Amino acid sequence: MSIIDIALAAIVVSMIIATYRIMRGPSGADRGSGSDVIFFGFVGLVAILGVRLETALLVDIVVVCTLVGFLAAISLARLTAGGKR
Amino acid sequence: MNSALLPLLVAAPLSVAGLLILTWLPLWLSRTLLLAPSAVTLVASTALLWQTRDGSMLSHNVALWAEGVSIPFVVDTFSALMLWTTSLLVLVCAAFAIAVGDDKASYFGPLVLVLSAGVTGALMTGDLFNLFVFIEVMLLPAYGLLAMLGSLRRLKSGRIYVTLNLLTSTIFLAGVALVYGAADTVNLGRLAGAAAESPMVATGMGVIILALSVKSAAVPVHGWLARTYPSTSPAVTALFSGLHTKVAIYAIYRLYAVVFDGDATFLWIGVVVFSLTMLVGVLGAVGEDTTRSILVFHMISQIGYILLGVALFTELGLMAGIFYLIHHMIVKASLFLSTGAIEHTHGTGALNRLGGIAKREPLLALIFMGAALSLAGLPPFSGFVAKLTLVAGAFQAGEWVAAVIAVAVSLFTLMSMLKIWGGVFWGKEPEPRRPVEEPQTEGNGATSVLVRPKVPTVMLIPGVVLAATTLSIGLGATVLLDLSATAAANLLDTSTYVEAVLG
Amino acid sequence: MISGELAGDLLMLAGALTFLVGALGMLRLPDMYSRLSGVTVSGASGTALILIGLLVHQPSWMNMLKVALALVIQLATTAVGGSAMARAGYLTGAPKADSTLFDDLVVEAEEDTNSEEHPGHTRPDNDS
Amino acid sequence: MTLAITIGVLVFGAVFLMLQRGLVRIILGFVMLGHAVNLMLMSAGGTFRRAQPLLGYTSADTASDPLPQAFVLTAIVIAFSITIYMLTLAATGTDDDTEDAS
Amino acid sequence: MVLLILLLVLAAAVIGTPLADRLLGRNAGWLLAAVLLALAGVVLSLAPSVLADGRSIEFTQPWMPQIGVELRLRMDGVGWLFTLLVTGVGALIMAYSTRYFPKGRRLGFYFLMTLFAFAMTGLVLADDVVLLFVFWELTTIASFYLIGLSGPSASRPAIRTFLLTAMGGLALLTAVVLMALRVGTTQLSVILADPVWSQDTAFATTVAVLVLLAAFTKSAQFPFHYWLPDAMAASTPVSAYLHAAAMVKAGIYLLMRFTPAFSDVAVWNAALITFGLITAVLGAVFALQQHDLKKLAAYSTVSQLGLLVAVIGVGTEAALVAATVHTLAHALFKAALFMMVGVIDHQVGTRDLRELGGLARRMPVSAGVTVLSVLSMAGIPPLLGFVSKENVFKGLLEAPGPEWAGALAGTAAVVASVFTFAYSFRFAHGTFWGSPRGTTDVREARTTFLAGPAVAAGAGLVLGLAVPTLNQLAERATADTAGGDHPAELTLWHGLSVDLFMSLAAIGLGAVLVWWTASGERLAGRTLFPVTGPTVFEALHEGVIRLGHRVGDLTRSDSPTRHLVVPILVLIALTVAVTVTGIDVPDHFGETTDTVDWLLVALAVVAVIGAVVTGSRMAGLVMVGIAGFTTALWLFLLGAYDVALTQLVVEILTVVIAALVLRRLPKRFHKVPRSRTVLTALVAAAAGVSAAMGAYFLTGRRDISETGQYFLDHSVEDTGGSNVVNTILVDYRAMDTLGELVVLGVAGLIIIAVLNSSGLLPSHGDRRVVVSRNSAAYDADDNTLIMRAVSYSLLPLLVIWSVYLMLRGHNDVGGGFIAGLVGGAGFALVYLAAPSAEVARIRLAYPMIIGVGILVAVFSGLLGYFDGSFLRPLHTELDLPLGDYAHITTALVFDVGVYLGVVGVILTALNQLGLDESRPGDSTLGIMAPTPDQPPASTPDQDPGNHPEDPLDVASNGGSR
Amino acid sequence: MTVKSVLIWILGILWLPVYLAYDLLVGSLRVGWEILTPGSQIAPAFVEVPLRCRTDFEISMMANLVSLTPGSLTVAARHDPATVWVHAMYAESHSSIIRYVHTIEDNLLRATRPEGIPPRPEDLDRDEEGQRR
Ligand code: NA
Ligand code: NA
Repeated sequence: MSIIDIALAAIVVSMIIATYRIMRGPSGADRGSGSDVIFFGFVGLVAILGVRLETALLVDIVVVCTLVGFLAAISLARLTAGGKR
Repeated sequence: MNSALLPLLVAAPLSVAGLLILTWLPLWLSRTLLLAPSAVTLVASTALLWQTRDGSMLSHNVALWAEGVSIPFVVDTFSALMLWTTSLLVLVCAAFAIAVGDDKASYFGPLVLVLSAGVTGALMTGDLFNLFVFIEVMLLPAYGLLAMLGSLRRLKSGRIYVTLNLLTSTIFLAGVALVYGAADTVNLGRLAGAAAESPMVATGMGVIILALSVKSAAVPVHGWLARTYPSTSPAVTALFSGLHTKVAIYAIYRLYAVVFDGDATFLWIGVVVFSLTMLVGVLGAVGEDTTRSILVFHMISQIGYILLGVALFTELGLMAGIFYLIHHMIVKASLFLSTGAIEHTHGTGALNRLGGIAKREPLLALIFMGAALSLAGLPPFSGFVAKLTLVAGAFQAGEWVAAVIAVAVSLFTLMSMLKIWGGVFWGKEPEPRRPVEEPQTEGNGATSVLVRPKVPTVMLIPGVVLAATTLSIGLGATVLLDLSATAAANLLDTSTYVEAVLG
Repeated sequence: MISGELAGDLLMLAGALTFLVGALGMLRLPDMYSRLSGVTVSGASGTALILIGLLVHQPSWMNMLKVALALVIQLATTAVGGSAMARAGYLTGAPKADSTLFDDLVVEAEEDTNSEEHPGHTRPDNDS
Repeated sequence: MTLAITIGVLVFGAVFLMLQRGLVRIILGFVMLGHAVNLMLMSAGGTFRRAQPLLGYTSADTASDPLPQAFVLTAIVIAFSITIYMLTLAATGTDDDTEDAS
Repeated sequence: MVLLILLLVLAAAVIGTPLADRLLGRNAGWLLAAVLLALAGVVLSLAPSVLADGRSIEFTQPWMPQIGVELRLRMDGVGWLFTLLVTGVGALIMAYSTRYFPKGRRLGFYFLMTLFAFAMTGLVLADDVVLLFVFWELTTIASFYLIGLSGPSASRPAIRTFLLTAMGGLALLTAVVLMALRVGTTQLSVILADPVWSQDTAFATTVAVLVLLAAFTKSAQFPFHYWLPDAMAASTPVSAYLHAAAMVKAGIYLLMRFTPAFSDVAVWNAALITFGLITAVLGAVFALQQHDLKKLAAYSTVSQLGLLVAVIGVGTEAALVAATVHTLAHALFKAALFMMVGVIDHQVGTRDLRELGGLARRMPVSAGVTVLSVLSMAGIPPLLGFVSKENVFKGLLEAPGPEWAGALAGTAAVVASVFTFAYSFRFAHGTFWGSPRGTTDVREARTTFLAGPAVAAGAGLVLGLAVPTLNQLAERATADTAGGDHPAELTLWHGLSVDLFMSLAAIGLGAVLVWWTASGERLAGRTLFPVTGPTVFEALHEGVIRLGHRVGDLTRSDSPTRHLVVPILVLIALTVAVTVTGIDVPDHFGETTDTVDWLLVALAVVAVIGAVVTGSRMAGLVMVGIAGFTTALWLFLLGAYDVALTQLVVEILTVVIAALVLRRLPKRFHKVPRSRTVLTALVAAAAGVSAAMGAYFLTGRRDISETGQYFLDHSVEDTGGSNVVNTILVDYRAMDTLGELVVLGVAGLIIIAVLNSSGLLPSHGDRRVVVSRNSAAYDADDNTLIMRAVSYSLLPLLVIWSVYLMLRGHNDVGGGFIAGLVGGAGFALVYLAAPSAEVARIRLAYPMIIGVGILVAVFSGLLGYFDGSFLRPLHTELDLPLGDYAHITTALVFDVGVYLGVVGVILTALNQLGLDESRPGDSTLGIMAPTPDQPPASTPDQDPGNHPEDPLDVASNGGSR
Repeated sequence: MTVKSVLIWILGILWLPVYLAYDLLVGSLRVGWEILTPGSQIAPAFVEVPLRCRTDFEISMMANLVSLTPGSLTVAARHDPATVWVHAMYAESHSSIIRYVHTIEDNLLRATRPEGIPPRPEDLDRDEEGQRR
């Protein structure tokens, strides 16, 4: 088990913990913040997996991932407030 | 027609659709633009029928890539027949929609045009995945049309329609995946006979055929159709009935012929399922109480008849099935449009709220009854030839039970048609619940007379066209029989088709 | 380059562990607002370390530019997303920890002219 | 093996959600089903060659099958189109409830 | 040729009726009578050739050669007789009709009567089984309308009659198909002469039963006899023609026609004789019971038809002579009788025996004509009916089978005749003699009115007296049916024979019955059977409808789930079937699993469990998002970068749009019972296993596909692009991509269209803001400041990034779709950050962007025709400064179209769904729709695209439609 | 603007990321310690902090910097007068939080204002009243 694998596992565990929070709530904002962790986790996963697979063009994908996370965070916050801006 | 021009039949309606989205045009012009592409397709497909009548084919590798790599567009007698009929129906149904004002709904024109482009593409393509795409092109506008026009139930129906179709499209796609996984290709020419040789391909194709069966509303996956079609507007129902399930049926015929090479191993399943479809559909129709719901259940029943043709997979059976298919598309649309004219004029299709219309609308009654008798398979209409050949085909193939069911079901078909006839055209006119038209005031305006609405002549024209078509197909059956026979021959021996796809 | 790769790996590991610590905050911290601080640990510190590790693995000027871009977006996401979520929670009455000392955002009852339309902190947002 | 398991798991979730009450859950089910089928298309192309089919980076002998990838790309966009339309339907009428109150 | 002319003249008459009716009104009947009379003359002129010389006239014209069906006509003796009946009696009735109806136009009646005459003539002349069937059904259809012409009260009887006779028609169709397939031709005369009937008893029996079913329904044999009295709702001319002389004889014709084939089939003989005689007796008894003259005549017809059927069933030469002559006799006296019923009804205003009596003095001619027909019916010499009845007795005595069969048959016939005598007496006596009842203000009918019945009745007398003239006909008809050369010896008197005594017995006992029942009065109105035909029919009909309703109930659900589960179950069944069958699959090709994969499996499991378990909509959405991201990672691992990126962006846009929708819905999902959850989980598990098995066993077991390798090897050379996936999308399979673009664009359009027609839900109360408006956290303008600043700085970045992705897509990760999605994401960002929906509303005509996108894509496809095909990319090398060059291809133009389409749709979704509350002027369906069943969008006087109920429409559609 | 102030400004721009990294590190360690060790020293509060920021960009940057630091979080913001409401996990007192935020603000304004930064309000207070609180 390499260093990278441990890192991967750590992130996946983090995501599972976040899942617990999303499921548990209790408030919508809790679910939202849990989701943020999930999305950040994906950014991390893509980065680490890319290194592990030694793939090119990785950074491009990471950039898109971060963008995507931003959108998700904002729209879930909006949803939490019932659409209130 | 030059085969390189085949893609234009798809491109033309799409570009007109784009134009209609883009610009605001005077009503007459946008209506003309709505009708023009299908008129062009009608003319083109007549030419194609002429070119392919001897069993030859037109094919074109779109974008001219290598064979097996390009998406092939192929037209043989069968697809030309379908092109002809579908474009006629689009033309007629769109005309009806214009007559009743449906075309003023948001984006009606572009949606219908895209729908017709999808149908055209699906009928011509020789590539499984491209078929999936064109089916989606055909479905997306349908999702909207179903949910934006019609009765109060249209939203609920819209939900059923979209989910069910999405499920089956997804299943179709899964089938494409399995076929590609097993057979290396999604090109129909390369897939020829693959399912007959490889059980893996057969399984994948089985999934695809299953999806197409759901889309064509075979029993037991028919409920969605009965539940959704009656709640949109009559013009849309007519359009859908002529296009959607029929493209699925066409695909079943084509795929079973080409990829299974008519493998007899699985035919019994079809015979059983489609016989049940005939029976369940017609019983459902008998039990319904509004014009359109009766007609919609019939459709299911008739789909059983049509598909029985491919399940027989004999020369006579295939010919009968194809003949039945064309006949059914025309007659069914005619019925939807003639009852639709009543629905639009009287505001309801409920049998117990209508009556005595034959006396006031003799022409309408004539159109309806012509189509209704045709549907029930009575001479001298096209339905008779269709039923006769199919029953003969079933007996010839030794499928006694299916043949007897086919015969018996037509009695129930007649029964439910008479239910409409007795409820809508004969019988007493119900008392109007509210003034149905502005009261005629005379002199001092003290007396007001309730005037029953009259179906505007313009709403009758589409039905007349189609009823005349079914009568002429019945009387001059030989032309369509010839074409069906050619189409059937091409399905029985697919070598020409395969050559065309790969050529 | 071997040491570079090792450095990258270690940076990534550090990032991942930091990420894990922040995520554990989701379990350990008492209210939504505190937990959002945990999220920041993961989203900002953890992810930043991983991204830097990535750059160390695949060093190039172009990548540096892109990683910088990714970092900026990531940090903005963490910050803006955290703020937005905190405010959304506040607006909908997400429960505050019992130990909360004071709240400058609460307006006095007499100032609250629209109290009938928007009844203050009466509806805890508890939908589970 | 792993891909097949993922597909199975996703289909389980998809079908479970599709058979629930309420259009939103059904839609979510469909989104998952779409993922499963897309993965199945990828699986059909084979998973033993996993290099990107970008010939600037990979040789044509090791790159993965690009055709299923093109299929999946198309399928994703089509599924997305239908999904947003279904979401629209969920926000019309009275509620997204798909069943009569029981 | 003469046969074709016969039919063509009739067809011309059919087509000409509208004109005749317009010009002559009810007097059009004279013209039609003349035509029919002329045709009858033609038929008579054929007598020497057909009857004397024993020739058959034939005619053939191709019709549907593909299935061997031709227009074959043939006239032999039987055909001659029936053609004569149809045209002759038809002429009389047409003439009669001119005075039966009040003045005015009678288009429907004349049209249908002529059509019927045409159909009936075609039926008896057809020498092709398919043609025969066509005409058979045409008579049914004409009958249906003719009955229905009588108004609302006739509609049920018409429908009942139609359905019953149509059922027989279907039996005939089946028989036709079986015969044609077995014998290999549809030519009737060839089929009848085929040896198969004697060789294959089972086949012969099957077809015989089918044919007799058809004949029984058409000729009103027990237990189908009831339709005939039921059909008396029709007007009298119709009854006289269809229900006495012609249509009901179609069954008799059919039986006679098929006698050559089935005369040796035991079931055929037995069924015909048994059911015929039962019908004869029952009909006669019922006839005696009637008060209504027309019903009496109808039951009498039933009874007489029974005798005919029975005697045909005997099948001997003598029997068939009897059948031939009795057919003629019955047509004459019954048509006359029906017409007289009409005369009486017309002149007196009633046809109820209880209100009639003593009319002989006022209507002497009518009385005379009636008596002539009644005597023939009762079998009194010297009328034709006497001769024919006696021949029937004689024929029946020859019934095949055991010794007693003939005696029994004869006795039954005598019993029927006893009742026949009695009701005949009742008819004439009750009307014209006895005590005068009801109105006394009755006058004799006009001569023109009486001409028809008088001729028919008179013919019965003349032919009775000159009965030997019919010998030739009888001989020829017998030769056509029973075969052989049987000399017919028709005469009024042929000595003291058994049949004479039977006749005498019938008359004598009949007189006794008259006396005993007070000429039927005592029997009239009594219920002999617990049920009547129509009630049984209606009960069955109702039963079928109820069954149908049940069948409909199986799928009568608005819940998508009920419909979705079925295909899933079928798919599971398919898996089970394939598994049970077991198919051989090759081993997996290469290494298919990487250890990292398991990580993704774990994530998928977590996401799925979460999505399945949670009751919170938001959590559900996020869980599905996780599944989507896991999928993206999978794609990433499998080397599908383009796809992974697309998946990522699509996933997030799905979440964004779903969030816009979810806020309009309750926080929690709807609850379902636990039992359902368990069931659902089982189905889902089965489906999951099926899918996994499919993926495991059926994929990944071959090398890279030939096609796939082709793309890898040729894409650079073919298209100049090194991003192979992109070259497939925009070059090789651009047709797919065009379709995909259209799908996406249409999704945008239908979102607008549906919302225009149905409105959008307002935000749901579940998510109400609970903080005071005065709180610093409340104000939107201030608090969106942070987001705004960030979004506005990210937007240009995203736009540049997206254009970069598009431009490089042909060679590197990117392409129109991804680029469009990224650009769209940028707009989404700005949209979400805006302080209010009004500010956020993106002031671009987004549906127009969709339209432009589609047009650009199609246009770039059309450019391909310069190189020979639609969507063929054109290439050029563009010289750039510094010695560089750029490879320009129209595929890029195509990608621009794609880009525009994608952006347009995302803008559409955001703007349509993102409004803070439901749009002003929007309303939920219930308020908007004026009345149920009326399509709201089809109000005729509405401008296109301008929906008055939606003032925001123009804006929300981006100013166009 | 003098050369010196421009130099200070450029230094400020360069310093900001370093300061951010430092703040991030410290905050992360503090929150991480809180998470990983049993017991709780959390004393949260919502604090209103008046700002010297003028532009939307400055306010937004400010709010984001606060949020980025683990342990503090911007819950609400106001444009005029520029104010942020901060949720702080360790709020010993009102003023400590305000001072903490103002320190961040100093570092931000050094990067955004070539002309130099205005004094903190609490320092202004001292100047006016002549004594330290
Ligand atoms: Na997707
Ligand atoms: Na923070």
